[in-house]
Amino acid sequence: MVKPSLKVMIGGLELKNPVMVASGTFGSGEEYKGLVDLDKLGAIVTKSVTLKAREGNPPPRMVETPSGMLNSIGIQNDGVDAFIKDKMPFLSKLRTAVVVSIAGHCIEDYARLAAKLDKVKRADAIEINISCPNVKGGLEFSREPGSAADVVRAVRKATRKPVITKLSPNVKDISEIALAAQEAGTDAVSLVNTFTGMAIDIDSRTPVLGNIVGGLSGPAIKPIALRMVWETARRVKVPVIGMGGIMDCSDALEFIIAGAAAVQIGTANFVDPSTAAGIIGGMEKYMRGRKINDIKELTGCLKT
Amino acid sequence: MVKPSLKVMIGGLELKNPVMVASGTFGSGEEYKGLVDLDKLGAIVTKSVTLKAREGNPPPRMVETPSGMLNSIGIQNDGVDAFIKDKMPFLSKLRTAVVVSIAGHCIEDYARLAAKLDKVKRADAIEINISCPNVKGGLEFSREPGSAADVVRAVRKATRKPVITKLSPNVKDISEIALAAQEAGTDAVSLVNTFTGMAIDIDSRTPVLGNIVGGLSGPAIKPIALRMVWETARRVKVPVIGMGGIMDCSDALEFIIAGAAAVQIGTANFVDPSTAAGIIGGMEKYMRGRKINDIKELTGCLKT
Amino acid sequence: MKQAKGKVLSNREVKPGYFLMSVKCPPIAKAAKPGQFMTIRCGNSTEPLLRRPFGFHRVEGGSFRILYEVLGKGTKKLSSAKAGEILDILGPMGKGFTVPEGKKDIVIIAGGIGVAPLAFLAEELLKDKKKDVSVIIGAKDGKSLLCREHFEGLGIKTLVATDDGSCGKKCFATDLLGRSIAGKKPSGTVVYACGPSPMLKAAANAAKKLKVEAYGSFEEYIACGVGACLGCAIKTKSGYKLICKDGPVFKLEEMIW
Amino acid sequence: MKQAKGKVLSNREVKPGYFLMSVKCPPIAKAAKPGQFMTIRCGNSTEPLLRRPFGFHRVEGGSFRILYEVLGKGTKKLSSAKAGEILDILGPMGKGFTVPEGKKDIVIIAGGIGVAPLAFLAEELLKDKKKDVSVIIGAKDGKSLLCREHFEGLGIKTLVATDDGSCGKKCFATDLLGRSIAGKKPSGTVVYACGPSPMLKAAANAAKKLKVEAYGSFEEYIACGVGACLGCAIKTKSGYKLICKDGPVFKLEEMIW
Ligand SMILES: Cc1cc2nc3c(=O)[nH]c(=O)nc-3n(C[C@H](O)[C@H](O)[C@H](O)COP(=O)(O)OP(=O)(O)OC[C@H]3O[C@@H](n4cnc5c(N)ncnc54)[C@H](O)[C@@H]3O)c2cc1C
Ligand SMILES: Cc1cc2nc3c(=O)[nH]c(=O)nc-3n(C[C@H](O)[C@H](O)[C@H](O)COP(=O)(O)OP(=O)(O)OC[C@H]3O[C@@H](n4cnc5c(N)ncnc54)[C@H](O)[C@@H]3O)c2cc1C
Ligand SMILES: Cc1cc2nc3c(=O)[nH]c(=O)nc-3n(C[C@H](O)[C@H](O)[C@H](O)COP(=O)(O)O)c2cc1C
Ligand SMILES: Cc1cc2nc3c(=O)[nH]c(=O)nc-3n(C[C@H](O)[C@H](O)[C@H](O)COP(=O)(O)O)c2cc1C
Ligand code: FES
Ligand code: FES
Repeated sequence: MVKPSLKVMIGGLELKNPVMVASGTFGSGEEYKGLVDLDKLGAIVTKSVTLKAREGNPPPRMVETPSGMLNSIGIQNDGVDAFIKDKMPFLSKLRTAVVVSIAGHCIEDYARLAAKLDKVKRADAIEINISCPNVKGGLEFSREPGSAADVVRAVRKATRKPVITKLSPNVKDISEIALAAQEAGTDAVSLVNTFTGMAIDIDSRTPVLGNIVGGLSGPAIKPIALRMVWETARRVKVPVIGMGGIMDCSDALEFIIAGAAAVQIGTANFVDPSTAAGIIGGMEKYMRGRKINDIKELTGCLKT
Repeated sequence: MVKPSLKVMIGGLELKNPVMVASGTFGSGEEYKGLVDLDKLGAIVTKSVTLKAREGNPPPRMVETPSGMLNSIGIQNDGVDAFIKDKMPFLSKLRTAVVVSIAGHCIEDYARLAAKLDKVKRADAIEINISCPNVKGGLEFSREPGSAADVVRAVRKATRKPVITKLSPNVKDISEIALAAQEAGTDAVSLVNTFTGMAIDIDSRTPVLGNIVGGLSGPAIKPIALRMVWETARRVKVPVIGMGGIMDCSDALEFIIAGAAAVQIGTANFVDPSTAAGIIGGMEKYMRGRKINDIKELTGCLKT
Repeated sequence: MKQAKGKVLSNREVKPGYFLMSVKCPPIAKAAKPGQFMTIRCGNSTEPLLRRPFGFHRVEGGSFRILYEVLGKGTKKLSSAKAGEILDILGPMGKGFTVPEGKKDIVIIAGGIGVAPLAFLAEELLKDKKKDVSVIIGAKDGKSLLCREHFEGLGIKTLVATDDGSCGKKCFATDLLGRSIAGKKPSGTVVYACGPSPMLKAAANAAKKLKVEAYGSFEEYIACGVGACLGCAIKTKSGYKLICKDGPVFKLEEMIW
Repeated sequence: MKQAKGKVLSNREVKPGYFLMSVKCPPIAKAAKPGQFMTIRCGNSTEPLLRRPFGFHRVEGGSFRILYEVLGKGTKKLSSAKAGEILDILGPMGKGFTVPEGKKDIVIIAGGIGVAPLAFLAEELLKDKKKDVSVIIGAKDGKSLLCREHFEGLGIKTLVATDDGSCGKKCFATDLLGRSIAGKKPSGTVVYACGPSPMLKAAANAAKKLKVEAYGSFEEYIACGVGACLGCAIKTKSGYKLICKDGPVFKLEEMIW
């Protein structure tokens, strides 16, 4: 039997397989050098960068919850210029797609970030993290179709690179935001970012996280994330990249069958850095066992 | 030391302690007779009833997920008249508050349900389950402040009994819906109902649940539910009843410290029917250990 | 029904992937009837979250045994329980098997782990000397065939069917029903079956053709086990029924497949 | 740093609530330096989800030992691991203890389970015959005092402090620092501390007063352990630092409490 094809297209970007590692969970790739064969990955999405350096939120920044974890890192990063100077040289040598995640506090920020990265050869695509509070207004850009579309339009104007818009699940109807992003010109949508949650220490009666609230990720959220991917994939034409609690190949296939063209692995990288590699192998095995030659046949094949 | 007081008021309804069992997870109480000392509970919220009998959704109706479960029961019930005739006699003999949960498909339904229950002596309060699709329009009443308020207003007009409005977490800002319910005259809000989720069988490539999607409950959702209770309690004046993944006393206290006046126990009843009793005992112990005489001192005492 | 602590007396692998656990738990053991079940909390974390249902395999005084297949996280956890460990048990639940008036000849059909509750049923039926009990056991292969010696030790005529023919006949257990009831009066015969859903369906068809009354024990995910959550519904000709309250045993001709 | 399978050689309770586990895992054991740590996946379900961090307590050839306190679900699961079991281990991580130039006198202060990584440190330091190593161990009470015999067996002068005075002095370990360095030159002395956060703070204050250089090993929740998630940040005078990459050992005077 021929080797099944795992290739997928995300906008103009070809991935050798649909298994990407998610922003914020894989640093800039270099941290996992030696532990993970980086060239085997479908893509690396780097930790979100902002225009200026950010020191991040006060600790504690993480706490484990039942089958999940809360984090409130606060997009700690050295700023986009330092990123391009310090991190891109390593990333540029990889034989895997490099997706750079950007985050801002106003539309201008996003536009300038995209313009800077547009000139960076091996920034193969840009993922827009719109789950950031808008300094003008307070609410996250991701919460309303209008503000989400504004960000996408600004980025779209600033770059010709494939643009992926990453959606927040803290909304009434995520597929509406996805549609707005599609109309504003995104090449793909990725979902979900983390759910806002909290934990309280009953002895001190204080929040466990220094930032009070944090983002919930991990297997706990998988059923909700999967439903959101299914709802979104039925409504949009652009490729959907699914994530949220994927721990193994079976989880990844659920997202693909629900309609995802590709998946991202987040929290599972912490649990076992070999997760992504295991999923890629598992997908091939699943396809061989069922005589499926092309992973694209699986996307959205859910029988309802 | 004096025995700490666990009494709380929900609208005009006094509960001997703040630990209620949640709608849909405790039938009409009788199912747990002999297993649980029902008179010890703060209140029993009965399975949602509708005007007419409903046969419920096709099986499978449940599946376990990481630290949670999905259900798609579909509000199977024999209709409100049968409920009053068959279930209320047993409930009426209990020395615990009986909260009857109602669900409808149009505003009219809710008003008529409330009017019928208004005449039932031991229906001590009414909980409005607004997480049902509106036949006119499709979207759940709980998803928009306007439609939620419409339901509350109709129920408020139809009864003088304490009214609790139960909110869905599948919204952008749950505290906004709570505010709308408060303005429409609810005596309290309870949150959260389940998160819509799904699971897929990768062998058959079909949804695991007969209804495709179901509601996620259990410890997996606790961090999100807790955050929503905290956000809501800071904005509304009416008492907030917190729930979502409470498994033990420590979980229950987190909700109370976050701002809940009372809590409801749902999925945990399945895991261990003695959960509610254990929580009541645990609360007393916690209060004694810290010389807190009244549980009301704990509500919303989170230091941020 | 009671919630009680049970003490593990022993727990060992009897066939690859199949465990037999003996538990001392008088309040529940003493009340158990064949076909009823219990739920056990497997571990005390949130994974697995829900209790797991098991049939009573054998009951002696204040103890019972469960025979179980290690399938997923719950049964895996259970398989590591050591003698002396305390389990949280809820039961007995459900209605169990009832023997209709005037039935003398009884045929028990077991598929795979479905044999578990049928051993208890057979033992109870044998107490009535007027009854004639025979058994058909089906399994994937000889290695995973369960309880044959047990039934034979009780003096019960036992037929065996395996998928690969490595033991007994190479066919499905239900294919042997005709042979098993040959010479018996259909109206005086009743069939009890437990096994995977396709086997129950085949049993229903075979029983219908042979005109014998037949009952089967069904499975669905169980949450509350007490009829409160309505999660374990199964479709029958008279609407949805609850596995945990109305079942797990149903008349096969009542079911919608 | 490597991800490797380790084989449990032994795992037993050495004091109530404290376990000592010996693991064979050459790729990680051979690379380990005192003060570094590893993360272990405790079980393979989603509860607990994240790996748990442990220091190297002793290292011999291709094996290491961890000394751990059973606190919650991860350590509880670990405590049930039997000899022969295979663990998924990632390490060694972090920077560990460094001995500054010109320091001859070394005082090790351990609080509770904080003693775990200090035993390895002491053994390594003793290899340099010119160094003078002394130890102060603090514990809740005599029953939970760890490693005293081990340090004394190495010929190290060991002072003991317990909260209840049931063993050694009734005081905090850090209260004995003055006594321990009496007669030593502050500029030639270095202190290494590991224990609960209040103890590290007390050590920082004591060392400052006595004008000796001091290092401590810190804790935070660990997710990735490789510097990728930025979750293990801790506040220092030069901004946030990562426990897993920049630490877990930091100069005490650098910390913001
Ligand atoms: C009334 C009743 C009596 C039972 N008696 C016995 C018995 O005596 N011995 C025995 O070995 N088993 C018995 N079972 C089945 C047993 O409960 C399941 O095998 C067990 O719950 C699996 O748990 P797990 O955590 O190991 O597997 P999981 O990780 O939960 O699942 C493993 C696989 O089994 C499937 N599965 C799990 N539970 C069920 C279920 N309730 N119905 C259908 N499919 C399921 C899942 O879909 C999955 O494919 C009984 C079930 C019922 C409803
Ligand atoms: C670098 C490093 C080295 C360590 N070395 C050792 C060692 O050698 N021996 C040893 O026994 N322990 C060591 N620890 C601590 C150990 O990792 C925790 O005790 C363990 O993770 C607890 O896991 P659990 O699942 O049993 O407890 P949990 O259920 O996770 O928690 C139990 C309690 O411990 C607290 N807690 C858990 N983990 C941490 C943490 N990382 N930081 C602060 N508080 C925490 C929780 O808040 C909770 O109150 C080390 C920690 C770090 C960061
Ligand atoms: C520690 C941590 C940091 C994260 N940082 C970012 C980030 O900088 N930008 C972003 O878009 N998403 C970030 N995420 C979200 C993940 O990329 C992913 O959307 C989310 O965790 C859900 O997937 P998972 O359940 O597989 O982890 C972060 C998640 C975690 C756990
Ligand atoms: C099986 C099941 C059935 C439920 N049925 C109802 C219902 O009829 N009406 C309602 O308002 N909520 C219903 N719920 C939601 C619960 O009352 C509760 O809001 C939710 O499960 C979250 O709490 P938990 O995590 O403690 O279970 C149901 C939940 C479950 C698990
Ligand atoms: S399992 Fe709850 S009704 Fe049957
Ligand atoms: S644990 Fe991830 S950066 Fe330290």
